[in-house]
This record gives sequence, C-alpha cells and structure tokens, in this order.
Amino acid sequence: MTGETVLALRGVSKRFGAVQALTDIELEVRAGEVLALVGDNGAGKSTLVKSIAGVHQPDEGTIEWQGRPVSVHRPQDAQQLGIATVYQDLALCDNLDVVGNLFLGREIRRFAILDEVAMEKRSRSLLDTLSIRIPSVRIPVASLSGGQRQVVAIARALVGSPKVVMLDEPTAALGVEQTAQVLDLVERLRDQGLGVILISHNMADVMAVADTVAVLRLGRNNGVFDKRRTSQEEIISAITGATDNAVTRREARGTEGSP
Amino acid sequence: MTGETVLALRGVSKRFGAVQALTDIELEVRAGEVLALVGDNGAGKSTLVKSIAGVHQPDEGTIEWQGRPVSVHRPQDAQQLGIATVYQDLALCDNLDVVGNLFLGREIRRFAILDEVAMEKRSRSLLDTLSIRIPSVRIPVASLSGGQRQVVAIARALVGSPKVVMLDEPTAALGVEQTAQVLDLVERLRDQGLGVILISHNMADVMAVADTVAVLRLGRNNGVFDKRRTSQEEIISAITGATDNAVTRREARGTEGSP
Amino acid sequence: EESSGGGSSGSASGSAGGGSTVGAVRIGLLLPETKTTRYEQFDRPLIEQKIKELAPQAQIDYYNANENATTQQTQVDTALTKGDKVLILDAVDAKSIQSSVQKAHDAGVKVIAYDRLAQGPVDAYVSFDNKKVGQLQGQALVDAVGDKAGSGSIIMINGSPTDPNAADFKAGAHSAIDGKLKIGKEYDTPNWDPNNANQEASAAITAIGGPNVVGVYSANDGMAAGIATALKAAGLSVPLTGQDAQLDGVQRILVGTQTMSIYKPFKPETDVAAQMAVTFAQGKPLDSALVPVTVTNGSGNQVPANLITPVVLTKDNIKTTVVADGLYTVAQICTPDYADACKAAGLQ
Amino acid sequence: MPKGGVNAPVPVAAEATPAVDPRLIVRQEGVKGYLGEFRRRITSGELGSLPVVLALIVIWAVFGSLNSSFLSAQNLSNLSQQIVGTGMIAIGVVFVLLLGEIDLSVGSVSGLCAAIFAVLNVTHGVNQWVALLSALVGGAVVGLIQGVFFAKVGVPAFVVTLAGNLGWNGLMLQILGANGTVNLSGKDIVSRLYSTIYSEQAAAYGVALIGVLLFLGASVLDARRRQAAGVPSRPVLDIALRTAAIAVIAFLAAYTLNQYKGLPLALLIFLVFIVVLDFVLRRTTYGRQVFALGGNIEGARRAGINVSWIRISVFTICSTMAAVGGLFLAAQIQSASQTSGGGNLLMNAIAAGVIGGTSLFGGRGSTWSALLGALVIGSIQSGMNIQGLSNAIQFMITGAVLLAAVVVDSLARRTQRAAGRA
Amino acid sequence: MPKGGVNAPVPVAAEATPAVDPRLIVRQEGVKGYLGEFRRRITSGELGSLPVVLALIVIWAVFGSLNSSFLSAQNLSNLSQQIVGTGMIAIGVVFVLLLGEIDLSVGSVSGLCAAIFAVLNVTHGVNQWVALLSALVGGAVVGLIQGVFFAKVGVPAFVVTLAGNLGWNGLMLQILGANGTVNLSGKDIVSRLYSTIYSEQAAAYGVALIGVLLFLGASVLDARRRQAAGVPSRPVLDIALRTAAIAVIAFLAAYTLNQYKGLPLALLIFLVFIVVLDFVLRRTTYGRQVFALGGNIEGARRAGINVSWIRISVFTICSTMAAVGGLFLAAQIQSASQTSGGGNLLMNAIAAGVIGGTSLFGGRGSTWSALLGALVIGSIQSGMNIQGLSNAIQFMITGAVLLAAVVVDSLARRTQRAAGRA
Ligand SMILES: Nc1ncnc2c1ncn2[C@@H]1O[C@H](COP(=O)(O)OP(=O)(O)OP(=O)(O)O)[C@@H](O)[C@H]1O
Ligand SMILES: Nc1ncnc2c1ncn2[C@@H]1O[C@H](COP(=O)(O)OP(=O)(O)OP(=O)(O)O)[C@@H](O)[C@H]1O
Ligand SMILES: [Mg+2]
Ligand SMILES: [Mg+2]
Repeated sequence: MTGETVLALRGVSKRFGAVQALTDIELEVRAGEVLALVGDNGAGKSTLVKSIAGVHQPDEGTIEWQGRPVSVHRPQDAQQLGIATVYQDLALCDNLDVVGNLFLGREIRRFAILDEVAMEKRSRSLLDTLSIRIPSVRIPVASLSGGQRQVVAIARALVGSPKVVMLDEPTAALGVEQTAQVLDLVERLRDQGLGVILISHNMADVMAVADTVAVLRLGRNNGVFDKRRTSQEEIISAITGATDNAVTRREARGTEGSP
Repeated sequence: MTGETVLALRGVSKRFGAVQALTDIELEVRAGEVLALVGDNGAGKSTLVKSIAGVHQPDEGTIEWQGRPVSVHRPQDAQQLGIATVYQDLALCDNLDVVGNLFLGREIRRFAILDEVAMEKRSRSLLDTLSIRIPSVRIPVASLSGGQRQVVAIARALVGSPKVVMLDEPTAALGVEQTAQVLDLVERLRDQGLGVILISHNMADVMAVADTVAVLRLGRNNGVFDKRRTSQEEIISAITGATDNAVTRREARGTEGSP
Repeated sequence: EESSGGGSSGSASGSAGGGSTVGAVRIGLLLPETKTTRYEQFDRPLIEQKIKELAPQAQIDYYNANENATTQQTQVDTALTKGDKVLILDAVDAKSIQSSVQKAHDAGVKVIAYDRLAQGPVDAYVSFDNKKVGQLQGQALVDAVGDKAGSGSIIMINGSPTDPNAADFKAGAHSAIDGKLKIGKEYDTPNWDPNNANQEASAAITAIGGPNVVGVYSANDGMAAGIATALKAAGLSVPLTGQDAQLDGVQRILVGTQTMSIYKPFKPETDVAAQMAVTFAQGKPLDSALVPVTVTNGSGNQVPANLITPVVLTKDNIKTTVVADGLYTVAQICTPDYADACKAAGLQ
Repeated sequence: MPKGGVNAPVPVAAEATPAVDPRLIVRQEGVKGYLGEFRRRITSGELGSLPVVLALIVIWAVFGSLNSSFLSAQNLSNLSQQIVGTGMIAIGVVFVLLLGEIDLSVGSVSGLCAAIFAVLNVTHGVNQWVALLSALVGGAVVGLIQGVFFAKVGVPAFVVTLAGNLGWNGLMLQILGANGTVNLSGKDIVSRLYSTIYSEQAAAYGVALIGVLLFLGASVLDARRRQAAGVPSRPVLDIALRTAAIAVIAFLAAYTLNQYKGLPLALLIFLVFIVVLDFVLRRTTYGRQVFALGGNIEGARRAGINVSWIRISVFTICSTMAAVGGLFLAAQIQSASQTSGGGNLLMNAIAAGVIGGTSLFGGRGSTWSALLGALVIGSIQSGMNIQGLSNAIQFMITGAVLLAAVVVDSLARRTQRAAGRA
Repeated sequence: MPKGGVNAPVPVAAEATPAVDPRLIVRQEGVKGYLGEFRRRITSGELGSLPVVLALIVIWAVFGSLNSSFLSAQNLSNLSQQIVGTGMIAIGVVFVLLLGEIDLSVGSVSGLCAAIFAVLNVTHGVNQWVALLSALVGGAVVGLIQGVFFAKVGVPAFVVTLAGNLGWNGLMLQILGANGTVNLSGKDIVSRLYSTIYSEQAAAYGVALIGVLLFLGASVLDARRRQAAGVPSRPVLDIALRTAAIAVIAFLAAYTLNQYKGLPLALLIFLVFIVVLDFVLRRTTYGRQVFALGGNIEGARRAGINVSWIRISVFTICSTMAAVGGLFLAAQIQSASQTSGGGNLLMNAIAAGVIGGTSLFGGRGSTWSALLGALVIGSIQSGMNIQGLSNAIQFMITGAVLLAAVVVDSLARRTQRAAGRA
C-alpha cells in the first residue's frame, strides 16, 4: 500500500568543520511506507534527519517534497511542510512541564489565551496511548526518567498532523512494553498513509516494522534493501562494511560456548 | 565464578518532592557477577544507580561495601570506594574534547603538568577497544554523534581501576557492532572479577550476559531471578506486572499476521 | 617616525599633531565631569573663546575625565603626548592628581589649577573657594530660616561621598550652620543622584515629622530638584538651597520652591584662566594683578592665586546676574510655565 | 487545519493505562492534608516566593523597631511610590532574564526617554501626549535595535547592551543639550501619573476588592472547567485559603494607604503592569515561548518557534519598560537631568528581578519578582535613610541585608536540589 | 594506585579498528595545504582571536589617521601601562567567566585593597611589604568569603558579588576615613612596580627574544614527544609560521617601547601573569577542572571534582587579581582615593574579558582575552582622549566602537554555528 514519493533527497552533502559528515546522499520516502535508516555510530543518520528537519542546512544537494524542490531553512519550514521529527538528543525544555513541552509551538488556545485544561486533557490521552506512567503531567520534564522523556518527545510529534514522521532512535531508552507500543504506533502511522523514517540500531525492531531499509556508511549511501527480500545478516554486513565483524564473531562464540 | 558480595543495598528509599521513586530496595552485587537491573520506564533504575554513585542521597536505608556500611555523600566517595558509573544522561562536558572528558578527574600528569601526549595515546587505544570511529579525539564532545558520546562515557568508566562498574543503558545508542563490543567488554570485566550492574531494556542483551536479573517495578523490588533458570517471558511479565501486555499482544499479532 | 616630536614632550609642539601653524601654542584644558552642566556649557567655550582672542593661533586640546581620577591621569599623559605646553587642570580629585602634576612639571609643562586646588607643584590657581561656597549656602539657609530656627530642625543633603569637592561644600556649610540650626538628618548622596536625594528627603521628613522641618540644605541644584518634589509631596514650603545656578534651579527660585543657588560668575574665572595660560605659553611670568594672593595647597606648595567671590543667587538678583551676564536669556528662563512668576519678579 | 488546533493522526489506543502514577504521594483532603502538604513543601524547599516575603517582613520588623516612623503610613505610602520607577524597569529586566540574557542599557535608556519627553514637551512645547508617545516609541526603537544586533547579528547581549549603556547615555546628554536639567511643568501627564493620589477611601478599598474578586473568580472558574474536563483541580479549601491570604494583604495595604493620602496612581499603574504582563507570560503563547527559549534555546528552535522574533520582541519590551520607568523617575524629581538613569539604577533594577526570585540563567521567574525585589531594595534604602547613617556604614549594611535577603531563598533551593528538583 | 595514574582493567582487544575517521578532511602538506586549511577555517568561522585582533588593528588605523600622536611611541607606551590595572582585574574576571558566573565586586575590591595598602603604608607607616601582603591577603579573604557564600550557601554569584560591590565599597570609605584620598609616597614598592621603566634597549628586546624562544622551544618539544608517541603533531611549517608571527609582534612591540622610554615593568608583570595563569588554565589539573565546571557542572561533579572547592578558589583568585589590579590603578594615580574602584572600572574589566573572546556562559576563554580586551578598551579611550570630543559624543562613539569590535567575532561565530560548531 505504499504510495507516491513524498520526500526525496538528491545528492545531499554536509560538512562540519573538517568532518565530511554526509556525501552525496540519495533517499526517497513514499507515503504509507516505513523507511528504516540504519548505519554504524557516526554514520551520519542524525545529521541527515536534522538536514531534512531544517536544523542543519545541507552544503549541497536538494530536498524534494512531493516532487518539488523545497528549501528548508528553519525547523519551522519543515513543520509547515508537514514533517514531524523526534530527535535523538531530545531537546525538550527542561523548565517547562510535560504539557508545555508537548504543545510547544502548537498550543491550543481559547480566545487567544492558552487553554491549559484542554491541553492537559489531551496530554493525558496521548501519553496513555504510549503506555507511559508519568507522576504528573504538571512536573517539569527535567525530573522525568530517560524513557519518560523519550516518550514525551515521541508524543510531541503526534500533536499536529504531519505527513512524514522522522523518528531518530525513538525506542533507545524505552522499556519493552513502551517499545512495543511505539512499534504499534509506527504501524498505525503507516496504515494512515504517512511516510515514516525510522532510525534504529535494533535490528529486530527494524525487521519488524520496516518496509525498506536504507543503509548509511561513513556518510555515504551503502545500499537500499527491500525488507522482504533481505536477511538481517546482509543488512548488518552492509552496516559494518564486512561480513566478519564483532557481531558475527560474538555470535559464533556464543554458539560454540553456550552451555 | 561469582565471589563474595561487594556491594549491597538494605532498605533504600528515595523520594523526590511528591514522588516516591524508590521504596525499600534490597540488592546485592557479588564480585565476578553481572547483575542486570531491569524494569519499566520510570521504575527507578537510574535513581537507584545514582543513589549508589553518590549523585543522590537516599532518604532511608544503608549501602554496604564489602560488608561494611558506608556513607556515600558525593560522587567522589563512590569513586574512592572503587565504583565506576556510566550514567544514562551522560553528563559529559560539552566544551572539553574527547581526551579531556575521558580523563576528567583522573588526569595523567608529568611533573604536576597534564601529560596530554600520554592521555591522547591512551584515549585512542581505549576507543579502539570499543570499535568506535571518532573524527578526532581533539574535537569537543558537543560535536559527536549520540553513539560516539555514549562510547566516550563508557570508556570513561574504564579509566581508573574500579571494583564495581555500573552501566545505565550503555548500549541504548550504540550500533550493532559497538553493542557487541560492549557486551564483550562486560564479559571481560566479569572475568576479571569485577562486579557489574547492567541496566538495559534489551532483553536479548540481558539474557546474553547477565548472571542474575533483578526486577524493579514502580520503585519496589519485584523479584531477583537466576538467568539460567528463568525464561525471558517470566522476566517481562515481572517487569510489566502482567502476563497480558503490549509485548505479548504484539507478538501474538506478529505470529498470526506474518506473511 | 612620523611624529617623533611626540616623543619629547613639552617641546616642538608645532610639529606634533595635525595642521597647527608654526609658533602656535598648545594648551590642554582638562575638566572633571559632565554631570553638572557648567563645564561643557560655560567653562569650555568661554576659555576657548578667550584664549583664541588673546592668541589666535593657539590650539586647545579638550579633555573631560567624567568624574574618574584614573581617567584624568591618563588624560594628562595624553596631553603630554600631544605636546601641550600649558595645562588648565580642573582636578577630579585634588589630592590624587598630584603625581600627574608632578609629571607635567618634570616635563616642563605649566599647570594652572582651575576651580579646584590640585596638589603638587602647581604654577597658578584660579577659583571660587569651595569652602566659601558651602559657607554662603549655609549662611543663606540660616538667614532664610530666620526665627523659625528654634521651632524645628533642618535636613542636610550633601554631595557624593566619593567626590572630594563635596567634602569641601559640606565643611563650609557646617561652619555656617552649626550652632545656629538644629540638624535633624544629614545625608551624603552617592553620585549626587536627584532620585536618591528625593528619597532621602522623603525619609527624613517622615522621620522628623513634616511640621518640624524648617529648611533643607541641598549641596547643588540637581539634588534640589528631587528635594523640591519631596517637599511638595509632603505639603511643605521651607527654605531650600542649591548651587550652580542651573536653569532649572533659577526657575525654581522664581516660583519659590527653591530659596537660593550659588552663582559663580564663570566669565571672570575663565578669563583669568585663559590669561594665565596664554602668559605661560608665551614663556612670561604672571602679572601680580592676575595673581593677587598666594595660597598653600595640600602638598605644601605655595601657589600664586586669584580667588573670585561667588554670588548668592536669589529671586531678587536673577536679572542682574545670570541674565545680565548672558548665562541665560529671559526667554530661556521664562517658559510658559514660569511666565507668571517672571512677571512677578519683574523679569518680563 | 484550525489555528492552534490539534489534530491527532492516531486514535487513542484501547489498551490505555492510567496516566496517574501510583507512587505519587497524594495529598489528603481537608485542613490536615493542607498542612501536611505545606510541611512537605517546606522540608523539600518548594517555597516559591515565601523566602523573599519572609525576608521583607524581617526587614520591615527590624527597621520598624529601630525607628517607628519607618512603619508609618506616610513612609510606606512614599515607599510605594518610590519603588515604581525602578520596579517598572525591573519588569522589563525580568523578561530579559527569562531568556537567560541581560540588559545593561536599561539605566541609560530610562534616562534617554525621560529626556526625550522633557525636551519635546517643555523645551519644544510639543503636545504632552505626542511627547509621551515619542518617549515610549523611542524606548521601543532602542530595544528593537539592540534586539536585532543580538538576535540577528549574534553579538552577545552583554556587549550590545553595554555599548548601548554608553551610547544612549551619550545621546541623552546630546538631547538635553548644553542647559542640562529640564524641569517638567508639573502639570503634564507624566508628572500627574506620578503625583496623583486618590484620596477617597473607596478608591484603595475598591481596588483591593476588585483584585481579590478577580483572583477568586478566576480560581473558581478554572477549578470548574478542570472538574468538568476531568483533570485534577485545586480543592475548594486551597482556593479559599489563597483568596483569604490575598484579601488580607490587599486590604491591609489599602488601609495603610488610606491612613496617609490614599491610593497613589503610580502604584496602581505598576500593579496593573505586573498583572497584565504576568498574564502575558503565563497564559499566552508568546509567554510560553519566552519561557521555552530560556529553558532550552535549541529545543525551542526545533519546536518551530521563531527565536529571533522572540528575542527581538523581548528586548523591545525591556527597553520600553525602561522608558516607562524612566518617565516615572523623571516625574519623581519633576525633571530630566543629566544624572538620570545613572548611578545605581541599573544594578538596582537587575537586583530587584533577581532578589524577587527570577533566575539569571533563564526560564524561571515572574513579573511579581519585580515588585518583591523593588520592595526589598526600596525598603532597605528607606530604612537606612530614616536611620541617617554615614554612607560607609550604609553601603556595608545595604550589602549585608541584600545578601541576607537572598540567603533564605538560597538555602531553600539547596534543599530543593538535594530533593532532586533543580 | 599511583597518583593520577591510570590502570586499565581491560586489555586492548585485538580486533581494534583504526580510530582515525576516514571522513576527516586531512590537510595537505606544505604551504598550499596550510593556506587551504586557513581558507577552510575562515569560511567555517574558526577564527579564534583573529576577529578581535583585526578590530584592534582597525581601531588603531582609524585613530592613527585622525591624529598622528595616537600611534606615537609615547602614547603606545603610556597605553601599555594604562591597561595594566584594568587588565589585571580582567584576568580574574576571566576565571569567573569560565565558570559561567560573574563577579560584580571587582571594582570595589580593587579600591578596598588599594586603600588597605595606602592607609597601612602611608598613614600608619607599616612596612611596605607587609602592607602589600596585607592588601593581597585582604583581596583573597574577600574572595574567599564571597566564594563560600556562593559555593556553600548557594546564593547566586550575582547577588553575593552585588552585595560585595556595596559592602566592600563601604568598607573602603570607612578605611580611608574622613580625610578621603591618601597619596602614596611615590617611593614605595607599589608605585615603583608601576613607574619603573627599563630604559636599556636590551631589556625590551631581551624579553621579546626570551618569549619567542620559549614558545619555539615548547612547540618543538611537544611536537617531538607527540611524534615519538605516534599521535598527530603540529607540522614543522606550522610551528615556523606561528613562531614567526609571534616574533614579529614581540619585536615590533619592543622596538616601539624602546623608541620612548623602554620596557615598562608593569607591562612585563602583566604579561607574566597572563602567561602563567594561561598555563595554569590549559596545562594543569586545576585549570582543566575550571573548564569542566564551566562546561557542565553536573558532569564535573559526577567526575568526582570537588565543585565547591573549585568555585571558592576561583572567586578567591578573582578577588586577589582585583587587589593586584587595584594596586596598579592606585600606583597610576599615586594615591588611593574615594573614587578608586568606582566609575566604569567594573564594566570595563568585565567587558575586556568578553570582548577578548571569553564566553559569558562559561567553559570557553583564555587569560589572553584580558590583554586583547583591555587593549581594545584602552585604545578607544586613549583615541577619544586625543580627539578631545565632548562627552556626549565620546559616549556614543565608544559604544559604537565597542559594538563594532565584537560584530566581526559574532559574525564569525554565526558561520561557525551554521557549520555546526557552537
Ligand atoms: N530529579 C528528580 N526529581 C523528581 N522526580 C524524579 C527525579 N528523577 C527521577 N524522578 C522520578 O522518579 C521516577 C524514577 O525515575 P528513574 O529515572 O529512576 O527511572 P528509570 O527506571 O531509570 O527509567 P528509564 O528506564 O526510563 O530510564 C520517575 O517517575 C521520575 O519521574
Ligand atoms: N555539530 C557537529 N559538529 C561537528 N561534527 C559533527 C556535528 N554533528 C555531527 N558531527 C559528526 O558527524 C558525524 C555523523 O554524526 P551523526 O550524529 O549524524 O551520526 P549518527 O549516524 O546519528 O550516529 P549515532 O548512531 O551514534 O547517533 C560524526 O562523526 C560526528 O562526529
Ligand atoms: Mg544519531
Ligand atoms: Mg533510567
């Protein structure tokens, strides 16, 4: 049920000082598709996401939105296009409470005044969806646990009505139950016809929800795989750049040394 | 090959404002043992680790070190006992470079002057052990990727000679290869007779390296399991407090719905 | 290399600096601050004018220390660098300027202490006597309070505790007031701040009790502005002093919210200073008519001096002093708000 | 998509767990619960502005016992007018502090705007309203310029406003011109705003009553809406106690003012500014964004907030408030002088914000801290003036009292940190 | 466990990958590579203190063209002495800024310590060394007290030092007593430290030579050790170019000073302080910890750093440097007066640090910024003095120049942020 291409990158490069973080990246996301973006640490995944989201400006290359090249200079621009992003470094406002963070930039108003009651109510239901327990939606997020913060950041992306959702390692800090809920959520988003870019180091999660897997290696494209026709091992070797790597060695040892 | 108890908690409680984060926690870590501490988001795992590490003061209860009650008022105290900690919120100094962060508080000196050359050399070898590529050990950690920062934090814990190492979700941001390396590392630490407390939401990792699994739920002990005699499902239901949870439901759906 | 003349101070003044003709004299004018209007409004233009009149080719370098002794020291350095031969120096701090005076002296530069008697080997001095100013203020207040002296006390609001000149005014005022009037409250006002003065006056009125206040000593007109409103707010109409003959002070005197101010006829003072400077610049000794008296300064140096008497400014002599001397025009003083008072005082 | 509306792409899942945490220590109902909660807050240091209020009470008690005229209606009434100038400026400073920035130009700007008004109105005979507007617009423009340099060019606010501190002071001297001080006519709008005192007893009491009723009404309405929506609301007892506390303070103040001349208009305007701007900060999108910027600028940027615009607008507000404060200060001495905006004004305005409880590091504070801080500073000054000590001693005591006033708050916060809340 | 030693519990694994990232854009060897790297740095805004140096050059060029005596050896020599007082205070301020804090008391403390020296030595005839020591110890004690209130009690540094600003000023007035200004004898150690100028040509050149040789030696030694250890080292060309640049500046300065009276001792002492404290900040554990605190206080605490001790010591250093600066300022006017430490001194000292490139938000800066900043501010003042403009105009121009001096730097940093480095 994947539809037409909503978002495409053409030859995107990004350099930080002396580091060439991205080189000539090509990428396409279709509506109703979950695109998993995987790669080693420092491969440039987050940089890519931030370039799309308007946090960084790519040095070269273009971003196409629904077929037309667009310029995304600020996070606002991306949001207006309909791109919602959950960042790896969550960037919540520690001094604001959970409700304040969830609705930041998209506050519900009544007669031009913040409608705290409506926002609080909606916050509770959003968090419930993600099975998270938070002592109170009125405490500053500074005092939340790592996973609680992560869930708040994910819930943020669902306020508003995005067409593409980018999730940068959304389940990294989550418990088993919350992880399951987020994966459910990703599937629901896909079913609603949204494009989803999911970054994850967890191959099991990737294999569970992704339709397509794009691999980045050292800042370059290193293959795009159709999940149904690819094994986990193939993807891992595309990530590490070798079939002989610490993972396979560890697994080999595990098999021979297991009791 | 597990030895005697190095670290034990007796009836530890901790309250934040109106939240009772920990209630009457009992815990024992033996030398040469990997104790996995698992629990839902907000279960109090990080709070427990921070209480041991001297970041927070428990309101009640005592911490015993090699059988004797000790008072840990500041992180320094814990370090002097021989406890090294990798925190979930890494707390690196963004303005210092990788070398500076790795050796912070434990600088190598030559004639009372920082020996940058020796520290730089040692940093490179430490990072190599963990299979991480970092553009330069002389760039501020602010410009590192999430995984790179995580590895720096882990490597920090290995500088010095700890007796107990506490790792709070060390592999959350790591790639497959780096995760494997960290799990190898945990096993090497155990083999050297150190006590290791490992917090992780990844059941596969927990089952792979843990000897004992302690479950926290809503700030209370919810069982200590011997890995060899427990199944993953049992642990998950201890974590979520129910056998019917999002994980099992998801798995059930996965089996019936798979192509 | 382009300006080696700058290296040997006190000589070859013509070669240093841009565009002065050969044989021109170079005079440095160092004034202390801008918070009181007189320096940039009167002293500077009047002195420059007079010097130009006496020595048309003279070049005048102007410096203002903005109430900072250290700044003034660096300005003396700058003056020596630029090759000024004579300094007309109004010290921020008469004591601490000593080393700079010495430095100038050692460089062969003549120093005229202007308005305030600097320490060190000063060559001449022209001024109003600060202590005398305070004494006149005090006496005027004693006179204005008159026989109410027994029925209450006065409030004394002095200048900035960090301004050495304020101490002189204070001492002078005390010499006139002590024993004649009872001092209910006395304040030193940091920075001569009118808002502070306003609050001090309010507090003092509260503490003493409105009906018991028979007069207020204010060290200058700026603070008098703040005090006048405090008095008004408390519904009091009692004598209030001032100093500097600022335009706003003159206006208050007209409408009676201030009793007096001290008018220092700047013209004689600036004329004498200019004459002294030009005389020194021409390498001549000072005429005894120009320096009728000799005073001893704080560091024990004998300084030939010319002391000019300040004038007590009241409603009655506005016309004959500030207006007659061209300090303010009648139009400046008699704005619509003050038209009635002007008529009453015979100004219009 | 409706403006500010929310559109959930995800239907709420059926298997929702309750969002309330079972570990939350829920307060008991009734007076006992209230006291328990209070005790818990004290021990864990969540005291809000209580420490500053305590400090203020101590200051008043000490100065009152030293000299009875300190607590006289006359002095307190004077005090209530004297704090307005600094307090207005402090309100603006609070905005800038909320961003985690600082504005060193407020003193000079206040002087500049006072000079603009005085010179236009008095010297050039311009209509007073036009002059007033010009002064305020002048302040706003100054803030705009500084804001642009800060937000767009990226010069640190400290440097921009330090340069402004010098530059605008120079401009003020230039505008005042050679004659220096310009007397206000005393009948102009600015002077009247400051000197007007409503002597009818009803005025002060009326204002107190309206304030209390507004607070009560808003609290009750809010609680109703919350109950209707099923989210936790403030219990009736809580509302009652708070309203009672506010009523006591308001009517005590009104009574004291009526003992002397009545309700000063300046104080009323000050309170209105505080309440309105507090409302803006806490209840509008704009205010929320200001707090967000102070908490995490990168987070705010990523949330799509126009960071530059917020920064520029905050600096504009700050300078405009400095202009307002400057006019009140000028009215206080009925003149714009060359010393206007100098001296301790800058430090007092910033200190007022900080002492009142606004953090220098951004993201925490309220306009009410301007009132509290200005009161603390004004009270110390007034008390020292009534004592009439030498300046050397005054400086030392003022320093010590300033410090002491904040020590309570700091100790409270320390407990709070230990309890994991800072 | 050996002090500061490192003990790896983990043997290096065999399967190590190379730590150098292949994506790193490696600089080419030789002059061409050097220029390329330079261009890259300029475009991405990594300019270090280059913008401030450029601003300084522009300021000098402009004032020099307006009046030739500005660039005369005499004026530059005077300037080199005049900046010492403010510069010394600015060094201390840099330490506090590195923590991300501020010290508003430095002005008052400098005045207080000058007064202590003057009153002890001149009024009470105490031995000059004892008086000097007392003044310095006085400064240190002041810093210690403020540090304890900040670090242990938890009062914000802004408030502690604001209170100090008042309190110590009061104490100074008290110590100076009714007589006010106390003139130094002119033959005491403090005056001589300031007024001594080594007129032998060899002195200035010698110092320049020693400085250049020290730099060269240290660079070469370091490069050798790095090569031996197999970690990247600075290429020879790089070292040569840097040494050449430093040599040019040093000898030009020496030449200029020799054109007038020679090498001022005050300047030499200032440079020694900068170099030594720069070394402390960059090459000792203590300095590392100061930077760590400025970067992430919680991170530093968790790394086992004694946060309170570092904070207290930094405030002690700052106040002690304020005392040193105060003594130089007193020597400059040969007296301790009631205005000592007042006026613009505080703002100038802080501005010097900030303009020189030290961040107000902590964790980034160097003692050299005190020199650069003090030079910028001193040059503007000196240039304005030579022009002899009215104060109104002076203020405005000074403000504008201050702003302009930082705009270059800000624009560079903006590029840097865009390139992801801030
Ligand atoms: N500083 C704090 N102030 C107030 N509450 C806190 C603070 N730190 C933690 N909490 C609360 O304590 C509870 C336990 O938090 P903790 O960080 O220990 O959870 P955790 O088990 O580590 O969760 P996660 O897996 O998400 O990291 C949470 O409900 C959290 O909101
Ligand atoms: N702001 C920055 N300044 C300089 N270098 C940066 C910056 N951000 C990222 N980099 C570098 O760019 C490279 C890619 O980083 P990125 O964060 O995109 O990696 P990633 O794929 O998200 O890794 P991870 O899985 O660890 O999160 C890294 O080498 C990193 O050091
Ligand atoms: Mg990443
Ligand atoms: Mg945790």
